[in-house]
Amino acid sequence: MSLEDLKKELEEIVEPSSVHTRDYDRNGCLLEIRAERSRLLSIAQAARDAGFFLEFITAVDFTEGPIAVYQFNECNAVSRIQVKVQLARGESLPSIGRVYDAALWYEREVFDLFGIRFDNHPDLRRLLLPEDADFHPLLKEYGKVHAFRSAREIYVDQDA
Amino acid sequence: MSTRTPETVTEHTFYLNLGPQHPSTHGVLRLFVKLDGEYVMEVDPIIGYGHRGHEKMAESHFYEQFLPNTPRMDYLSGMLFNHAYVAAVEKMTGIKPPPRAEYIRVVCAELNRVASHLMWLGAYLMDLGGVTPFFYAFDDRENILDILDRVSGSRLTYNYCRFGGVARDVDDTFIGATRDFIKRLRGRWKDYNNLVTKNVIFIHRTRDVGVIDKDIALRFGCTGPVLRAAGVPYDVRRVEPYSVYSELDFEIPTGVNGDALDRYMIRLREMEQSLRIIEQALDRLPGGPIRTPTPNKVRPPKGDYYFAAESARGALGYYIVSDGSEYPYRLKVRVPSYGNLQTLTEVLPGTLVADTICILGSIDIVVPEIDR
Amino acid sequence: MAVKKIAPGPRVHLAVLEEVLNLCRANSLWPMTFGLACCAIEMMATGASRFDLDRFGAAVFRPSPRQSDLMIVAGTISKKMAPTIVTLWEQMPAPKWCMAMGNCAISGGPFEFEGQYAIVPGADLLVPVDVYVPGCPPRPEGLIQGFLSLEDKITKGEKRNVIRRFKKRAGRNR
Amino acid sequence: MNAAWHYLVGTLGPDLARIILGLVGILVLVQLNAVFLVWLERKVAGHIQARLGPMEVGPHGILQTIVDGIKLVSKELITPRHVDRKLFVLAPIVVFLPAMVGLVVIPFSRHLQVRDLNVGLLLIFAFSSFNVLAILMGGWAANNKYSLMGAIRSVAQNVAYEIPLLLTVVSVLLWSDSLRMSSIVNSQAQVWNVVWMPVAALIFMICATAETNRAPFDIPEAESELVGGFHTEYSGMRFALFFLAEYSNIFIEAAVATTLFFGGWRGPLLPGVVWFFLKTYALIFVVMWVRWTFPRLRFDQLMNFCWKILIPAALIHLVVYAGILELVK
Repeated sequence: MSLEDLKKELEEIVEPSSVHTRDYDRNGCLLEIRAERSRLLSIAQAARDAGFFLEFITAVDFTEGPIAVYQFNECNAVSRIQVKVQLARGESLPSIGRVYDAALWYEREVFDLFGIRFDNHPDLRRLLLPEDADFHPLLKEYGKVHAFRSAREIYVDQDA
Repeated sequence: MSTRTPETVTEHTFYLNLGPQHPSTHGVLRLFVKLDGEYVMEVDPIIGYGHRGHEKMAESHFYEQFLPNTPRMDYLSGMLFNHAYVAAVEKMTGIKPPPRAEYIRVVCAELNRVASHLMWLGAYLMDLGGVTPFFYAFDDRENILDILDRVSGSRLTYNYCRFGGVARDVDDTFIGATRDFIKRLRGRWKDYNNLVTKNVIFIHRTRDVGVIDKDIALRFGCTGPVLRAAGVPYDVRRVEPYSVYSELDFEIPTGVNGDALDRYMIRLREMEQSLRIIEQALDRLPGGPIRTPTPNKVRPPKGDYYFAAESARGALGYYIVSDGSEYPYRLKVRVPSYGNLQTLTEVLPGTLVADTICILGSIDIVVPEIDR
Repeated sequence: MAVKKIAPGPRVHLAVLEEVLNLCRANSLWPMTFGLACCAIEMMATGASRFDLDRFGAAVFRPSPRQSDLMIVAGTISKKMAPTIVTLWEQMPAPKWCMAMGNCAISGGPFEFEGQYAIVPGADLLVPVDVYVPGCPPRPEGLIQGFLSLEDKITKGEKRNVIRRFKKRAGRNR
Repeated sequence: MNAAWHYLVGTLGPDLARIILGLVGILVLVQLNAVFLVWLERKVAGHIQARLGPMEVGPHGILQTIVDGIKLVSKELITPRHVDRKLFVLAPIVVFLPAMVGLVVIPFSRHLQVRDLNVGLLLIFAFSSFNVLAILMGGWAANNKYSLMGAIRSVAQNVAYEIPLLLTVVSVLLWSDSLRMSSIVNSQAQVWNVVWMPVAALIFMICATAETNRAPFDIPEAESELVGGFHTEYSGMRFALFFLAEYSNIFIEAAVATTLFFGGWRGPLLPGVVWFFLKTYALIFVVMWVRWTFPRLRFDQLMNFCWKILIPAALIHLVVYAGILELVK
């Protein structure tokens, strides 16, 4: 199942306009998908069937709300896909722990550092910080950071 | 999966903390293990004891100021992390380092990979109870540390790469010492094989122990020797060649059934491949400058970038979101041991306590790398 | 936490006996295997063949705190790890010393920045530290010098550390 | 020396004098031997691992063990609150006693033997099983999960390895027809037992290593798995007693092996005592050499190795050897 087949399959799940091909030399990934949070589980299932593995899940905090970034890759060829989900402040995400076991810890870490809750995650507790910590450090309001921008300022070329 | 449903406790199971301070948890990892006698029923690795907040630090420091952090994440393959970070920023900003710098970086990175594997060999044998190989492995590793110390100034946390090249040039004594070291280490394979590989107790302790097959590796996102032991030849240097790896030829050793013995054999063969890479790189070392002039504060254009590299433990990646200023907006490090450690929750139930330590040692984790 | 009944100090204080005991304590410091981060690798390298700690009788790395009399805090102390360090310190039997190895254990080192939420800046906030070994990570020679200065501290002065200067080699122990 | 001996015999009578001198001799021997063995082990380990071992404390670190001992004496004895106090305090004492008693019957030379009992060998093995009892007491009393696991492992291991040990000893007794140690040594006048029974000697050495919890059988105090094994909770002099008992047990096992298989104090030129100590320390060196080269066996492999390989081998050896003896006698 090479990248093209997966791309066609993803275009059925998510409307084609939000699937952008990115130039590998500049951005390091071939395909970028701006998905809705409801589509996430089906995208993960499609990637899993195509034999991709989950590289990481993380989030980036913006003024409108965090963007969750999922990245999948294949073992035998360069075919890196990034899935970005724009969340409102305090919105939760469906957990893809059923599809990828690796997601369990990544989601716990994102919850720990960003405060994004994952519903029907079997064991959502803090991963890195001590259990009794009451703050989410990687949010931009916490501590001293250089800048707190909106997503549109950074993702200039696509419609954010 | 590590579900924590409190079911009725049968009388002979008890919880044991292979706690943060344990001789063979390679740092401060805590395995919360539920034991039935000697057999492990369920394991819940609790991490975070080595968390130092690297990613939060990146958001309030320049790109240059984050350089010393990179080797302190995985201090056993510090040069590899340093090289990957610098290559990532160079790709973002479009700076082209001179070919001599690229070759020097590859030589130092591969030397550091051999040092990391030697350190693993010593620590792993100590976990299995054999103390002497630790001292021989460290003896060889000290030679590498001398070579890298001569050129980068530090033994473990190398801050040697700069954006656009390397900090100091390499002289003949460095090249001579590296060639002598390669000859010496090649002579030592015989000792290691006699002492460890042909040791019947070692074979019995590691064959068919902690089998991680393709499916588990795919589900948990394992990379590096753990994945290659399952038979998948995935090595970022071969699949996505960066720096000058495309011009060097080397094989990717893979295993068959993914047990601890395969992971051991793979790491030995990988050391041999690294020596081959170093030799080729030294033969082709071009002259010329070692650094292209770069502005004091690098300002990569807006957008997000991902750069993948191969560290001693697997596929390492830097995901950097830049807002055009000299501070990274967000810097996420994709760390190989993260996925490798998670397989414990799947592989450990049903094994003996002695096997738990053996499997934990064979997947070769470094705790501050996982906790970042 | 098991509150330990602190026995009153020795009623009889024999200077000579105390000196002999200190001399023996200085020359057989058993450290506890307790590495947190990068400095742990340098501690192992000090125990390995080239910079052999065993020459000073100090390379018996005891795994359990009950049998060790020197705690080397080698690496970054995260807030999650702090209570464990204090428990380990209390589990160690009486004449015990602590060596803060590396900048992280001395003052938070390279990870001390404004807005740092995860680490304890310095081991002396948790346990009484006797010797500070600076470096990031300190070289094995630095750690051995830390050991020697701790030995001199235990025997209260270089001249009284008689055993180790058994051999009068010129130009040593300046 | 002679005058002092006669004065002692005069006042106390020959038998009592011999006992007192013997016991004093044993106490001195056990202490000196333990001190020497600990130093030897650290030096042998050092040189095997391409380093020097203790060097600073005295020439070549000879005083190192004495310094360690004095330091341990002056350490605080922690008795944690949740511990079973009586057993916790008793365990180190009980572990050290059998180490002394075993030396009573060992013939160091023709007439240098404290008491030549006619059940000498039986006494040694009877008391050497005390060791297991003490480890179990220590591990159980410490109320610590690691020491409990260490103690249970050591019971299973010692019980398992006692059987092949005794089976090989029986085949020696067939030749010497008596448990008396001196008669065993006399029976090897012409040829040492090891020449006759190399397999028995090998099995005996393996089981002796397992009996004294030495690597590759050091499962009870497996440092990399069970933190400190059964002596995790012990500090100060109590830990030192466990430490010294281990080395005394090694000395006894090696001494018994020399008497049974290597002809005790028999040797061509040198006096008996020198030969005896030479052979014993050679065996101890082999045990140390084995310790620093092999990784540790897993617990179930250890058990399978004993029950499925050693015991059948010892039994077969006994039957075969009894047959040969029948033809020879």
